[in-house]
Amino acid sequence: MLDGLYQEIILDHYKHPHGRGLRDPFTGEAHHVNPTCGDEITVRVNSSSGEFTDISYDGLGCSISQASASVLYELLLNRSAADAAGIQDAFVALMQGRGQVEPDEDVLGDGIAFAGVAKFPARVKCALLPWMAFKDAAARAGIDVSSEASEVKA
Amino acid sequence: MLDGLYQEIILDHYKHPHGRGLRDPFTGEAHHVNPTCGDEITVRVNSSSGEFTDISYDGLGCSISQASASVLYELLLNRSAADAAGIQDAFVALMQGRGQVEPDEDVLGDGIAFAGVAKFPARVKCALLPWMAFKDAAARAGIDVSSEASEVKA
Amino acid sequence: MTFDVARVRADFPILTREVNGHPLVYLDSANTSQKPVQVLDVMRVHNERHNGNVSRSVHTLGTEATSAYEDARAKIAGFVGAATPDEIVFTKNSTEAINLVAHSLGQHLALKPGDEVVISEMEHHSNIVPWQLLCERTGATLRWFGVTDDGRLAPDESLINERTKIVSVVHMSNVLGTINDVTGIVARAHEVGALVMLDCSQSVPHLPVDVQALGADFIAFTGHKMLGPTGIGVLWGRYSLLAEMPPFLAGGSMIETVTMGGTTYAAPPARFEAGTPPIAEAIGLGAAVDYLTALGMEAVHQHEQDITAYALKVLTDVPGVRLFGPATPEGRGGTLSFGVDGVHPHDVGQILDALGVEVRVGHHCAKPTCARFGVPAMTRASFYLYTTTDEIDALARGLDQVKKVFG
Amino acid sequence: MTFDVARVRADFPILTREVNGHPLVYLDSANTSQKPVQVLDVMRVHNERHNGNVSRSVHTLGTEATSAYEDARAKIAGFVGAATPDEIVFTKNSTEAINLVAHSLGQHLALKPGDEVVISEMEHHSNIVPWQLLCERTGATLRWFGVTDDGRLAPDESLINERTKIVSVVHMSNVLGTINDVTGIVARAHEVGALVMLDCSQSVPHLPVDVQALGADFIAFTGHKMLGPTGIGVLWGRYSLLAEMPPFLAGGSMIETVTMGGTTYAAPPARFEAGTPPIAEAIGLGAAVDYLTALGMEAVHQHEQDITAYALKVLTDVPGVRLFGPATPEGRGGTLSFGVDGVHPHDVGQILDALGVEVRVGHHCAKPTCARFGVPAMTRASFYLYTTTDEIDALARGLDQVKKVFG
Ligand SMILES: Cc1ncc(COP(=O)(O)O)c(C=O)c1O
Ligand SMILES: Cc1ncc(COP(=O)(O)O)c(C=O)c1O
Repeated sequence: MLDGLYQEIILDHYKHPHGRGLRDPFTGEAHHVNPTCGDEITVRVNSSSGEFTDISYDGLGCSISQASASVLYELLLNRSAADAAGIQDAFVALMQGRGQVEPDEDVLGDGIAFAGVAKFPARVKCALLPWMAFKDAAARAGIDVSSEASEVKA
Repeated sequence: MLDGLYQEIILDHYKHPHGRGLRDPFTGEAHHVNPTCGDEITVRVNSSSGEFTDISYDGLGCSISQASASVLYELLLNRSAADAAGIQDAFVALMQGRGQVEPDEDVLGDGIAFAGVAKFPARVKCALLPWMAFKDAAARAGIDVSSEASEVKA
Repeated sequence: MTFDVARVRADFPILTREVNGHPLVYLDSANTSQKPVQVLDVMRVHNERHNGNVSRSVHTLGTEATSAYEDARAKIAGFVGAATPDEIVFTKNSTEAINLVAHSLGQHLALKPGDEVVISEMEHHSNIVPWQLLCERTGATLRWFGVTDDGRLAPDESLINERTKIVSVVHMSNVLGTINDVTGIVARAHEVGALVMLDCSQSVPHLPVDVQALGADFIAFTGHKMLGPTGIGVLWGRYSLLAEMPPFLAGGSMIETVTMGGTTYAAPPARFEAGTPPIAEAIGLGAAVDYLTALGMEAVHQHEQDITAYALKVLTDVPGVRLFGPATPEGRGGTLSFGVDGVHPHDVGQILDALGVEVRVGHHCAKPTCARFGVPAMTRASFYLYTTTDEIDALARGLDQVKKVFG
Repeated sequence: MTFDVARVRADFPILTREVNGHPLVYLDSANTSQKPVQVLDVMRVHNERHNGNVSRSVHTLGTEATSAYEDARAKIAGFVGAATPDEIVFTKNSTEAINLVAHSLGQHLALKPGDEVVISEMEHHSNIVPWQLLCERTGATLRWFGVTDDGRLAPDESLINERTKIVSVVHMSNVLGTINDVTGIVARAHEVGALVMLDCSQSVPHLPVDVQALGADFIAFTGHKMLGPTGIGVLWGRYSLLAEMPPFLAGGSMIETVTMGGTTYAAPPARFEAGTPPIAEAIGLGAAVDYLTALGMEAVHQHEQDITAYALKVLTDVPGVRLFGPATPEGRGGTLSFGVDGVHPHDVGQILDALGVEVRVGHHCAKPTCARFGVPAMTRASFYLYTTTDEIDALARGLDQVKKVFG
């Protein structure tokens, strides 16, 4: 049953994270905590003309949250706000789908490996931690990637 | 089973209370409340040369508490502090005895009718209400009828 | 669909019991209700198969317990029409829920001398003393609605005014049975910018209650009066208000992060649920809500209205019985308080108990209500979904006996 | 007499369960314990035969419920050596008990700027945040004992001084397993006129605790960690102190008399038990205490010492495992926290759960303790009277698996 959770792709991202480490310059930053387990993450975004030209992060966390941050970096770097919002929405929908949502590889790339996480309610928060911090960091950079905004733009 | 509780003697004292009504002069007064049922009693004692020359009372309460006050008046009027303490002790012991204590009619007079009350835990407080107020009123008149005092004096 | 009281009664094991050699006639549900086997079974299965602490573990037992606990929250949210389950805070009883608001909202509003808190003369002590203490702490003034001779809130135009910050009144009186139409009070309070709490301890168990329709800002109710276990109560509050309020009880599970130097707090409802909550009890209350929902609260209420109409008629016919509260079933629930001429309620209750009829006697934790009617105590018969007209007849027979003993 | 763990296990229905296809290995008793059938049966019988509200009725059900509730109080008083049952206040959990003291004692002592409250760096959040809030309310200063590298309270001569008003420390740490010898702290506190509270949430379930021997003024503990139900906790306090303290939660049953203008309060313990208490839960806790007493707390403790010694040895032998807290069974209980090199506790816990081994991961509601050891989270295995050496072996095998997955 653990195979669904600890996919090879997830363990790879965990052991070899992409884009990890906080970098300058940045236009928005957010620090999020998972109160139940103590995991923390800081996400920074740098943006110019509505695109995320850099996304950097650092934190303490489990394989799921760390791999999720690495995948986020891969998926959202150099994307427009509207694209990012769409991907963010798809990832959140996947995580909150209790295992009933079929992920679209075209949208989510390596993120589809997280489909199994949705079956572990206690771990969904881990996977979402970097995404929630990213959304806040983007907002502080003046870019709205919340789903209402994306609906308007889409 | 109610016969044990509502003895003829108790109903008689309830319907025709002895010594009821607050009287002057008095040397000590106390007001007691039973917090669970709202019953209240005020007891006054008048004392001279260590004897209770009057005991008067008024209050709102059930048959048990009212009859108990009437019996108290009968038993303790014109008694010395030591005598009163002994009777008070005997009455309290009877009430707290869960129906296991054999009452002594020579000491308790009509008070023996309360033996049945001891089997109704919720009603023991009713029977004791006037006695506790009397003890406080006596204390305020400078007369100690608590059992420690009576032990010393006995 | 007619309400099948016999089928309902079969779910309550205690109703087969005898008391003092007579079949149990339980007329004290306003004090605490009995529990159906469906509630007891759910709790038992939880404790025997799924017990773990909530919100703290990734393990299977902890996850199962957390899901069951949160499912109960969602059920209760649905039962009272909350906007989201996050508006439901589990407490240990109504009393804690009211104290929580008195402390936390009192602090949030920074109450001070000159401010006013409004309650009424028909409140349970649990909706009086927390506000008296709040006023003591802050210097605010406590004011209250009076009660009319027929047991209704006495209108008072100027009572709620621009100084009023909090209004907290009972939705259904536990003594008089009165169901207060709170529309006017809520509207007036909101007009002057005051917040409204309703003590729904007696209404949520007995009638359909919808927080959106009520329009209040907070309501409190308690599990043991609505077929649930002891040890569990509920505060419902508007999320936007809860989100602004400081914590009350502090400790595990209500924090975001803790250092020795300072602490930040979790979002509601967690912010107000310090320590290990009454887990099995919340789950039991969820099962109670399922039970009530399956019967339908309209049907439950209608049954009680029928019983109340019958009881009002029967008791009015007993000579020497004086009823307190509304004399007809309109705007009242199935809680009837009365006096028997010349007999103290304690004695009434004792003789009824000897006949297996369980009523409450005393001040019902509402001394000011008793004082309003000039008595230190009352006898109260209160009904629920399992009450039958036969039981009302047994009460009437018991009262005849009372008058015989004290005649 | 040897401790018959197999016989004990037969009393716990949940221990026959499987988790993820493996027999349940429950190593999370410091979080919440499992409940023997004896406790569940007593509660069930109460709810099915004797349910009534306490202290409020003269009827038979109410009298039976009141007796059972008060008997439970007396049992618990006996269990911890209280001078009288009136020293036992029922709360909903340890957390409420500590908050009660922080509010009521804080008000009674009229804490002010310049006064100090002393806690430690190994406290559960429930013994940190209430004191932080008390200091915020009053301007008093919070100070604390540090923790040594081997998980003991760091001596600090000047910490308790003439400014100290309250000292509140944990008797047994829920993270490090340390059992604090509090003799010196109690003596020093009393010397300077300060009062002492002990958080006994982890000690009362696992070792003989006698309040007279401890010498403290207040202790708190919680039912669900000692074979009892959720929803019930205990505050023990010296009667003379309780009698002087103002109420905390206010409402029904804690009053002497109420008018709209003001209220007087009942004597302890009623003064501190506002509203309908967790009745069935108190009765269940009484049954838990009976169960523990029948086995003997010395025997329970000895069994756990044996298991702990075994587990310390086994875990020390697993490469890459780092233990936090005392390394030998002396002065520690059966709660072992550890880290696995390179693997986050969440992942450790998840893989163990897949093998049926239930451990807790995270900060254990003790973030400062984790911070002290430089980690955001730990994995914790905690034992109780039903734990076997086989279960320790299952844990060790699980850790091998963890290292395989993350190797
Ligand atoms: C040391 C310690 N103190 C306090 C608590 C709080 O207990 P509860 O959650 O039952 O209030 C716990 C357990 O969670 C604990 O381990
Ligand atoms: C109207 C009302 N408010 C508050 C309460 C308090 O409820 P609890 O004792 O469960 O806290 C009660 C019942 O006792 C009640 O009838």
